[in-house]
Formats: sequence, structure tokens, C-alpha cells
Amino acid sequence: MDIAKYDKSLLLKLLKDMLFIRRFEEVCGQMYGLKKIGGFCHLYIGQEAVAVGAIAALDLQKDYALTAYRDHGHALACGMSADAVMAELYGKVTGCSRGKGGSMHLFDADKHMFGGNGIVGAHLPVATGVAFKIRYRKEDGVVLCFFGDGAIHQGTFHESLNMAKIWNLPVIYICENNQYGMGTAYQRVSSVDDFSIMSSAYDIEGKQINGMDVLVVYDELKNAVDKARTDHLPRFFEIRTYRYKGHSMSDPAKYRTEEELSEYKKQDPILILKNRLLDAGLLSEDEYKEMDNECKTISKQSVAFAEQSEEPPIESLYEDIYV
Amino acid sequence: MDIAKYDKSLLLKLLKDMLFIRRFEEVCGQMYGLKKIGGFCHLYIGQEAVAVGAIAALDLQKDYALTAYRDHGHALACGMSADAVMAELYGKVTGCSRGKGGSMHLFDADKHMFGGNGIVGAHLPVATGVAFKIRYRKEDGVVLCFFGDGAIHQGTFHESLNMAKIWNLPVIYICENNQYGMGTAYQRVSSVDDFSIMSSAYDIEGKQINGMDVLVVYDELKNAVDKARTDHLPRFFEIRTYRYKGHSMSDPAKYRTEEELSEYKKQDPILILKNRLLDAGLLSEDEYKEMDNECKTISKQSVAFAEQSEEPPIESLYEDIYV
Amino acid sequence: MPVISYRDAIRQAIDEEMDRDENVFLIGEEVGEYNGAYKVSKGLLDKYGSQRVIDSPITEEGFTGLGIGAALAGLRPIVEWMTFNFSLQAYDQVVNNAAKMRHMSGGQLKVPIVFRGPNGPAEFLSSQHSQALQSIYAHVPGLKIVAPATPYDAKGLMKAAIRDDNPVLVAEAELMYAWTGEVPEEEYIIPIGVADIKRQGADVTVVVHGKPLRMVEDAAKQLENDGVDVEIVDMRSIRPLDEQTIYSSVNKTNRCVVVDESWPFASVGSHVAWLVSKNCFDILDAPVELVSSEDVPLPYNHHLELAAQPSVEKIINAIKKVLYI
Amino acid sequence: MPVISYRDAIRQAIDEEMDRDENVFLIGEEVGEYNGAYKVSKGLLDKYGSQRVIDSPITEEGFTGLGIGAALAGLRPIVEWMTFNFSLQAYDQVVNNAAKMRHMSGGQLKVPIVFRGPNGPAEFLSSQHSQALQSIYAHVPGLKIVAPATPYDAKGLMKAAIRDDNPVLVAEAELMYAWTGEVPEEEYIIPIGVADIKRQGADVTVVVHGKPLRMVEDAAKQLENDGVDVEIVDMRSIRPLDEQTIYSSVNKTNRCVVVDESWPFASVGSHVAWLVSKNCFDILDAPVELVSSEDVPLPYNHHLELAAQPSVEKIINAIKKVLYI
Ligand SMILES: Cc1ncc(C[n+]2csc(CCOP(=O)(O)OP(=O)(O)O)c2C)c(N)n1
Ligand SMILES: Cc1ncc(C[n+]2csc(CCOP(=O)(O)OP(=O)(O)O)c2C)c(N)n1
Ligand SMILES: [Mg+2]
Ligand SMILES: [Mg+2]
Repeated sequence: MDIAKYDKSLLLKLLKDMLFIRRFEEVCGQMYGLKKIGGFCHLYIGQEAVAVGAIAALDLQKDYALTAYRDHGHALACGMSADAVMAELYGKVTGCSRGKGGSMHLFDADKHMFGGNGIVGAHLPVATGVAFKIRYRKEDGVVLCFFGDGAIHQGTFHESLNMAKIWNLPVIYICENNQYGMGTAYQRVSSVDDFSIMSSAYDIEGKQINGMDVLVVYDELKNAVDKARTDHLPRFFEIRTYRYKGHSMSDPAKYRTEEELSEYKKQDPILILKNRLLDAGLLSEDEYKEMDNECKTISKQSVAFAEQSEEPPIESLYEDIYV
Repeated sequence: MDIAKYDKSLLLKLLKDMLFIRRFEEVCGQMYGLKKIGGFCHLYIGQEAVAVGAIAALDLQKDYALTAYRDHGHALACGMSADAVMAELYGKVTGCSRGKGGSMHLFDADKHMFGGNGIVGAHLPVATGVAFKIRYRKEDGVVLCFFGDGAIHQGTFHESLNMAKIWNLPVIYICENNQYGMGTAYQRVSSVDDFSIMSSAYDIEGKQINGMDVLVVYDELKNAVDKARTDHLPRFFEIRTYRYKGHSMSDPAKYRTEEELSEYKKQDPILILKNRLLDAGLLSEDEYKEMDNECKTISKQSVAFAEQSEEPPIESLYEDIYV
Repeated sequence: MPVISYRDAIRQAIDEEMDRDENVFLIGEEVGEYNGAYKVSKGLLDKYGSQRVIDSPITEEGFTGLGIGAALAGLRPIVEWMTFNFSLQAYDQVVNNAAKMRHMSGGQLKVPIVFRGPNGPAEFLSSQHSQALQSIYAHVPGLKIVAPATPYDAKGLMKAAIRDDNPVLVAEAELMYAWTGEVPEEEYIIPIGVADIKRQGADVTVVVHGKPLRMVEDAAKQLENDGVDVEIVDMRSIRPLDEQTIYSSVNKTNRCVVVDESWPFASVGSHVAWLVSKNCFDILDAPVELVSSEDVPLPYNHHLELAAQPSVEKIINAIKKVLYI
Repeated sequence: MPVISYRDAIRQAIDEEMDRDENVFLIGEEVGEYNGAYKVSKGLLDKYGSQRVIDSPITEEGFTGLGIGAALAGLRPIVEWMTFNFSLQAYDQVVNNAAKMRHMSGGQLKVPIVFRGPNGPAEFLSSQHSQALQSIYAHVPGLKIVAPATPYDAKGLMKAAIRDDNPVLVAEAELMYAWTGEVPEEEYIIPIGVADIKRQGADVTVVVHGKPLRMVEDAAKQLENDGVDVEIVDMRSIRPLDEQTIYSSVNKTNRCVVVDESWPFASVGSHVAWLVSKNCFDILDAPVELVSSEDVPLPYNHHLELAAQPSVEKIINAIKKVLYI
């Protein structure tokens, strides 16, 4: 991987975005342990390169991102603030969704982050519809639709890709294959090992890529997004990745081995990029430390922000339902 | 096509089964015109070779057939009597479904004809479940699941094929591509022209075959059914066919040309087989006439049977709901 | 005033709104080249082109969800379900996405979308094709649902539905499409959530929505001979429900029959019957009666399917019952 | 008698029935190797193997439909929905196939299948994951639905459901799984369609099903201090409904409160409230009150989500209201 072709600022941004998600979610995990946060909380740790690399390819003035319930990484990568996200996890009125949505339902309409969806597969047609609006208005935006290896068997995958193809909709479907849907290794529930062939049933280009390397993700998606801007065609990626934590906070993840986990940790996306930058002399250990400290500080501050924020008033129960 | 390899009795049976469906449905159409039958009535005329050829490959002691609402042909091919079917269309208590189901819901549990389903795509998982029972009990039966070109875009197709593959279920999915889903030419709503590639997304063998030639259908399905009995694997066929009539009785079918229709009528499945038999000296014009008359007679008799049958009693409203 | 069909009234509403606002588009099976399975969208493809009148593959879950996404992003989709029966495949999209997106996003997003099509039994279609499904949608906060029973109401409510910034379901009916009635040429909108007294009367209140209205009107006419003066409250809108108009009427008549062609259990009809029972408790002279469909899947046989549904006779009997005559 | 958890009671029922009848099998997401998302099926894979305890892909419509097909063909599937919320994707299969196959085939086929899983809100899950969906299933003839609220009822009703030749839904709840109670070692079956008086009382009848039973019991205990003697009718079975037991109780107490954690509109709760209003009209001393969840999607924030649901306080207030105290 020759990193000379990238802007230094881009490389540092990718690294920092990943690191920030990592640190932020570590804090989420701690606060969950302290029972400051409840319910389902699905950490993205290990998968950071996917959201960060892919969303870096977007112009969120005109492009959009939608994902499932494991959405902290995508929300932050879209530029949502740690405060708004942490306060949402706390259920506070200052949260991005006013405490109504929680971990699984992070939204920022202005930043074109359209959720956060708790029903596996349910956002694929929705994302397709956002792309439909782009075509309808003859804009040149692109939609990224992220979903898991578990979601790909839902009928919505099939229905969405067909519609996207027949109507030429600029949506890029990204299957984040982190190897497991809850406790189920993807091979146990899938007819094929290589998901990338599945889009051929819709005459849509499919590609499998390594999601532990943020530059691979960025390059591939940048290329795809740029093309989709002009040819307005759907695309499909299977991005191979891995989640370090359990499915949610209550999952001890006994269905996989320690070895498997540590194998993946060796190709940690943050580590890889960091080392490349160190090697290329674009970053020093001190600078990294500083970056890391900043990420930790902002994450911690978000906790303070969330703790100090108000609970939503009881009357708000009847708000945000109808316009 | 060398017909020497077939038993004469099989050839005559295939011809007669097709002719019988044709004549029976012509009578259905007439009775519908006379308002003896109401509601939706979807004629199978033109497509007879598909149901007849495929179901002839079955042993309905252990095999099963399920289809959608265009089900008269499949019902008769499964050996259901004209009386029971016509009486059902009349809504009489002597109908196969006691007048509860009508045209779209022909069933014969003993003959393993499991419907007749009015919701496009809804029977695919059901058929998959029947095959599941076969595997569960370690039987050597096979399930044929017929559906239209319009149904293939339903999520149930995707979900069913994946389940059938991962659990090795002996179900053969048959897409009867009669070119239209109601008024929609299949190319307008499909990403691909050749459906047979769609099963590759599930690592299932797919094949496109000519559904105007009953011997092609029979050969292919016989072969597939025999294999499925021992390897218990799912299969997929796109069978190209054509319906001569409108989608239902109320459809003038303005979305297609007279030329297209007459082109297909030239390759009429009954005509083709009849001429082959005549050429091979296995049938005389007189014998054909006789066969035809018999089919007409039985069809007409079924009308008499239906007319003379009783309406279901009002109390039966509360029957057939719970066991 | 021009007399037009219910079908035309709906088409006019869609046409006028598409004309007025280019964000409005129509999507569904056969809405374009075929001019609609029930010809509601006749001529719209010719007028607006295939960018705005879109023939969909048979993928209810898919195109319903696509509509929701388009609405979130700023368009105003009209999603036609060929019938409500098929919408069950899209139920998750309606309940978990359309009804909840605004809520889950803390009010950031809105979902200005119309879901429409025929609801309830037609004739000779058996149980999968003959379901009156308003109750399963009316149950869900986040949705609105209207059930117009006249061309006038259909046009006015359809326009309101299209302009509403929330998901609105419009429950039409195959058998109503040919019904005719006066519809003014000037533009008008009927606000969602306002019931209409279709007949003034003193003796008994019949609350109804959608197709059974005609039966109720027939029953009222027949009962004139018996000296019974029926007041008919047409709910028009199921959610939000104009409870006040219902209670005012019952406060006048002291008796109430609710008519609903859906199944009885956990239905719009039994809900309204309970609301009246509770909120008019002190002034009710008789228990509130409900005339619904029988609690059975609708059979194909015509005698049976008629017997299973509300009828003028059943309505008259219920009215007589609450009048103790 | 052994005291076991609700979770264990359900597992025992499934285990015993799988042992008794090899046609019974369990299918769903994570039911096997993971031992169930809520550990209801713990140990069953080890005992019965992967032929009978089947981990499904995430395809609710698909595996629900597969279960229906298997049932038609002679097996007795138990389909686990990880939660009822996800069953909305399978709603078409349940309503259009499971509930109608017997009917459409004129009684030739039967569908001996159980759909089960947690229903209703847990905690901190927001609106898509916190729905009490019994009403949309109870609405549909052809289905049965039970909502046991104690380990004893859970086991007895689950066994009845598995042996029933009709589609039966069993509505459990995440928050009930840890509840404990006495369950005999000997085999017993609780017939579907029989309510249970959970507490005898003279002053007011509270009709409830499922999880809110505990709140009602708490409310009854607290009201003892006020000298109020509450009778609690646990419906247990929603469809078929044991109307007689409810009416007998109300005939004794002359007052009725219905508690249902689902949304109010067109709900099981409002239906029962109407039934009582109508059938006990002459003897009711007060309007029937309904304590339901508020008519809103359930928010994530814990204060709000608690405020939206039935509570002991709300139940006490409703009881006081019907007693005019
Ligand atoms: C329709 C539906 N079924 C089941 C669930 C429960 N569930 C939540 S996450 C999950 C696993 C999804 O796995 P995958 O798509 O691989 O995403 P990942 O968690 O790995 O990010 C399941 C089964 C759900 N939320 N929605
Ligand atoms: C889920 C659903 N959507 C829509 C319909 C209405 N509908 C009935 S048949 C049909 C066309 C189906 O076409 P195809 O699958 O090609 O079958 P064919 O009629 O050609 O046999 C449609 C849209 C339905 N019955 N079910
Ligand atoms: Mg995964
Ligand atoms: Mg077709």
C-alpha cells in the first residue's frame, strides 16, 4: 500500500475518526457497565474502518448514509457530535433524537445521517427510496446503505436491489460482514461464502473487499461513489470486517475462539494505519498520543455533557409523533 | 425431438391432460361469461405444458405441488376431478374446498395438491416448509413450487431459496415466465432478462427451458425430480411460456400485440405434441377427435354437476376455521 | 354541481395535487401503463410521464419502504396498494418505519406519504382477498387513517392526505369506485379528523365509516316507516377520531349502534362502541350495539360471504334492539 | 411444589412435548447454538440435535412461512420470534396463510403450529422494539392467542398450544422470563380459552392478561388498606376469550377495569371493555375503565417509557374511579 498518493490531512482524518469512534465506544461500554446506559448497546469496535473509510468518500451536503442498529460509528463518521450521541445513549433531551431513539436510533437530518434502524433489513428499501429522491430531483448525490451479514438474507435485500437496478438508483449497498449475526457464524445461514456474487442476480456489480484496511475501503468507495454520481447506478460491496466485542453488551460471545479474536486484533484497522503513518514519517508517536488524548477527552466530556443534561419532560411523550 | 423413447401411454396421457385443461378452462370462461362464476378467474390456457409436463414427473403419493392463484391446470394435472374443481368455481358445497376457496384456492390434501394461493409469492416459504417435512422425516419426496414471473421479485423468493439451500430441501422452484405479471411485461420490472441466473446467488442450479414443449418440460423435470429424490437438493427452473387469455377475465390484455399472441399460438403445446404423435403414427385424427370429445364431455358434465350441487349451508360459515 | 364517480374523485384529487406540487408522485403495481388495476390512475401516466407515475414490481415491502425513504428525503409519495390485503407484506415498513421515523429521530424527520387502495371485501374473492384491515392500522400511533364513503369526501380527504406531513392511509373500496355523487368544481379540502353528520335524526345514532355507510342510509330510510329517526355519524377519519361529534350525537339520541365491516375482535368498531359506552355512560338508554362482519375468514360462496358481512337487515335489527322495539 | 422461572416453565413445556412427539421441532434465530436470545431454549439443541432445534437465518417471513408449510404437511413446528416486534415482517404469512389455509381448503388441511416469543416492552429499547402486538393478531379469526402471566400458566398453556391443531400464538415477555412461581412436577395442561380468577374480591373486577398482572396484584394489595376488595380475572387466553368468567365476575362486583399494556385504539383492552359495557349494561355501576399504554410510540428514555405504560398508580386510580372514591 503506497500512501504517498493520499493527502496527509485525509490520512490523519481517517486515523482520527477511527480512533475517536474507538475511544468513544470504550467509554460507552464503561458507562453501560455503570448502568448509566441501558437497553441494547451494540459496539462497533473493530469495524471502524468500514464506516470511516466509506463515509469519507461522501459529500454529506448531497449524499446520505443509512445503517442498522450498530450505528455509533456511522453517526460519528457523519460528523455528529460526541455530545449529541452520548446524550442520546443517556436518553437525555439534548441527545440527537431528544432521548426518544437511544443507541439504535441515531439521526441527524442536516448531516444526512438517516438512522439507525432496529429492524434487521428494514432500512434497505428506505435507503433505496432516498436514492429514488436523488434521481427524481436529478441531483448527483449517492446513498450509502450499510447492513450486516445477518441482514442479507432478508427479502428486503432482494426487493431493494431489483428496484435500484430497474430504476437506476445511485445507492451503494454495503454488507458489513463481521462474520456473525448475533451468535450465528454467517456460513451457517448462508448458501454462499462470498456474498459479492449475490448482486449478480440483479445485474449489479459486486465486490468483496478488506474492511480492516481503511484505505482499501476509502479507495473502493471513493471510486464507486464518484462513478455513481455520474452513471447513477447501484453497486454492492461485501466488506469483510470483525467486531471485537459481543453482539450487544449482554453477549459473552462464546461462539468464537480467543484465537480468532486475537488474529483479527493483529490486523486492527487503527493499528495498521497508524503504523503506515509512522513508517512514512507522517505521524510521530507523540502526535498520536496527543490525538488519542484528544479523542479520550472529547469522549469523557460527552459523558459530563450527558450527565448534566435534562431528562426530557413528561409532556414530550406526546411530541415528535405527528407534525 | 425423438419421441420413440417415450411410452405411448405417457405421450397420450400428456396430450390428454393438456387438452383436458384447455377444454375445461374454455368452459370456465363460458360459464364466467354467463355469470355462473364470479370474482377473479385466471385461465391457464397456453401454459398447459408446464403443469402437465412437470407434474407428470411426480409420484403424488410422496411428492407435492403448490402454486399460485392460476391453479386450475395444476389441480387437474394432480388428478383432481373436473367436478370438484368446477363445483368449487361455482362456490358449491361439493367443490374441492367446499365453496370456501373458489378459483384461486383449489386444494386436494390427499392428492398432495396444497393450493392455490392468492398472495403473490406467499406460498414459496410454505412449499419450502413442505420440503422441510420431507427431510425431517427422511422421506424421498420432492416438492414442486410453481410461481409467476411477477412473483420472483418478492422477498420470499430470496428467503426461500436460501433456506432450501442451507438445509438441503428437496424443492424445485419453477418460475412460469408467461411474460407478463398482469399488464407488466416482465422485462420492465426485472433487472435481468434471464431469470435462470438468479439462483446462482444461492448456489442453486438454475436452468431456462421451453415451456411450450411438454416433452422438454417432462424430461427436465423428471430428471430433476429423480435427482432431488436422492441428493435432496433444491433446484430452480425458469420455464418460458405464454398465456393466451388476459390476466383474469376482466383484462382485455391491451398491453400486447395480436402478432405476439398469434406467434405463440403457432407453437401451441397441444398442437406440437399432437402433430408429433400424428407424424409418428401413434395417434390418428379420429382418435384425437375422440379424445377431444371426451374432454369436452367431462367438462360439460362438470358444469351440470356444479349446477345441480347445493350451496353450502349458512351454518358452514363457522366451519373449517378451527379444528 | 358535477356528479362524478368515487374513482374519478380520487383521480381528480391525485391529479390536482400532482399538478400543484411536483414532489408528489404515484407508485404501485399497474398504476401506469395499465392505468391502475381499478383504473383509479387512468390517464395519469400520459399526463405526468413515467418519472412520476411508476409501475412497480410486485414487492409490497420493497416499494412501500422505498416510498418511506423518498418521503424522508423530501418527496411526497402516493403509494398504491393494489388492495390492502397485499399490504400485509409491507406491514413492518408501515408500522416500524413510517409510523416511527419521526419519533425515533426526535422530530427531525417527517414522513409525508399516502398509502392508498381498496380495503374490505368485494365479491367472490375468498378470504385472502376480502379483508377489511383498518383496525390493524388504526391501532398504531404515528399513522393517520381515513375511510371516505362518498366521492365528495374521497376527493377532499385525499387532497388533505397528500398535503399532510404525516403518513396517512386512505381506505377505499372496489365496490365504491363506481358510486357517484356531487363534487364541486372549485378546490376544497376536508380536514382529517372531522366526522360528518350524514343524516340528522333524533332517535338513535349510528356511527359508521367507509362502505357500509350506504347500508346505514338504506336502513335509516326503511326505518322512517317505523317512525324511527336515525342520525348517521360518518366518522370519515378513523385516526384521529372526532370523538366529540359522536358524543354530541349520542347525547341527543341516547342510543348508539356502531357499524364496521371488519372483524369484531379488537376492531375500530368495538373501540368506538367502548368509547361511547364509557363517555356517554350516564345518558345511554341501551347498550351500544356493534354490527360487524362475522368473526370468520370470508368464504368464496356468495351467499356465505353476504351472510358474513353487515347488511341492512342486521343494521335495522341492531337499531331496533337499542330502541327496544 | 418446585418454584421455577417463567423461562424454565416454557422450556419444560417445549422439552416435554418434544420428548413426547417427534413431530415437534423448534425453529428460530439463535434458538440452537446460542441457546436462545433469552435462553428459553437452553439445552434443547444438546438434547434433541440440530435436526429438531434449528437456527434460522434472519428471515422472519421465510421461516414463519416454512413453519406453516411443515405444519400443513404433518409436523408440529414451534416458531420462535426473537421478539414479536420482528414478527411484523411475517404478518402476511400468519394472517394470509396460517389463519386461512384450513378455511380456504374447506377444512382439508390443518395448521398445528405455535408462534412464540416475547411481546411488549422491556426497557430502554425505543419504539421499534417495545410493542405489545397482541391486538393485531387477536383481530384475526383462524388464530388463537394466549398470554400467560405466571410460570404455571406458561407451562400449561404452552403444552396446550403445542398440542392444539390450530395456529396458536404465545405472547411471553422479556421481563417475565425471570419471574418465578410454583409449577407441579406432574404433567398438566391448561385448556386454551379458560380465564383464571387470580384473586377473589367483591368490589371491583380487574380484567388483565400477560405482564401487567403483577401490577394489578400490587394495586389490589395496596387497595386492601383502603378497604377495597379487588377481584382479578386473568384472561390468559385472548382468543378464544372466556367471556363468561369475566361477566360472572362483573355481575358480582358491578364494576370493571380492564388493563392492557398495548396501545388503546382498536385493542384487546378496549374490546373487552366494550364487551363488558354491553353485556353487563344493566348491572354496571360505573363506566368500564381501560388502563392501557399511552397512544404513543414508546420512547427510549426510561422515565418517559415508564410514564407511557400502565402502572400500579394508574390502575389504582382507575379502580378508584369506578368506585367513585
Ligand atoms: C427483523 C429482525 N429480526 C431479528 C432481530 C434481532 N437481531 C438484532 S441484531 C441481529 C443480528 C444481526 O446480525 P448482522 O446483520 O450480521 O449485524 P451485526 O449485528 O453483525 O452488525 C438480530 C437477529 C431484529 N432486530 N430484527
Ligand atoms: C402480494 C400481492 N400483490 C399483488 C397481488 C395482485 N396480483 C395478482 S396476480 C398479479 C400478477 C402476478 O403475475 P405473475 O406472478 O407473473 O403470475 P401470472 O398471473 O402471470 O400467472 C398481481 C400483481 C397479489 N395477489 N398479491
Ligand atoms: Mg454481522
Ligand atoms: Mg406472469
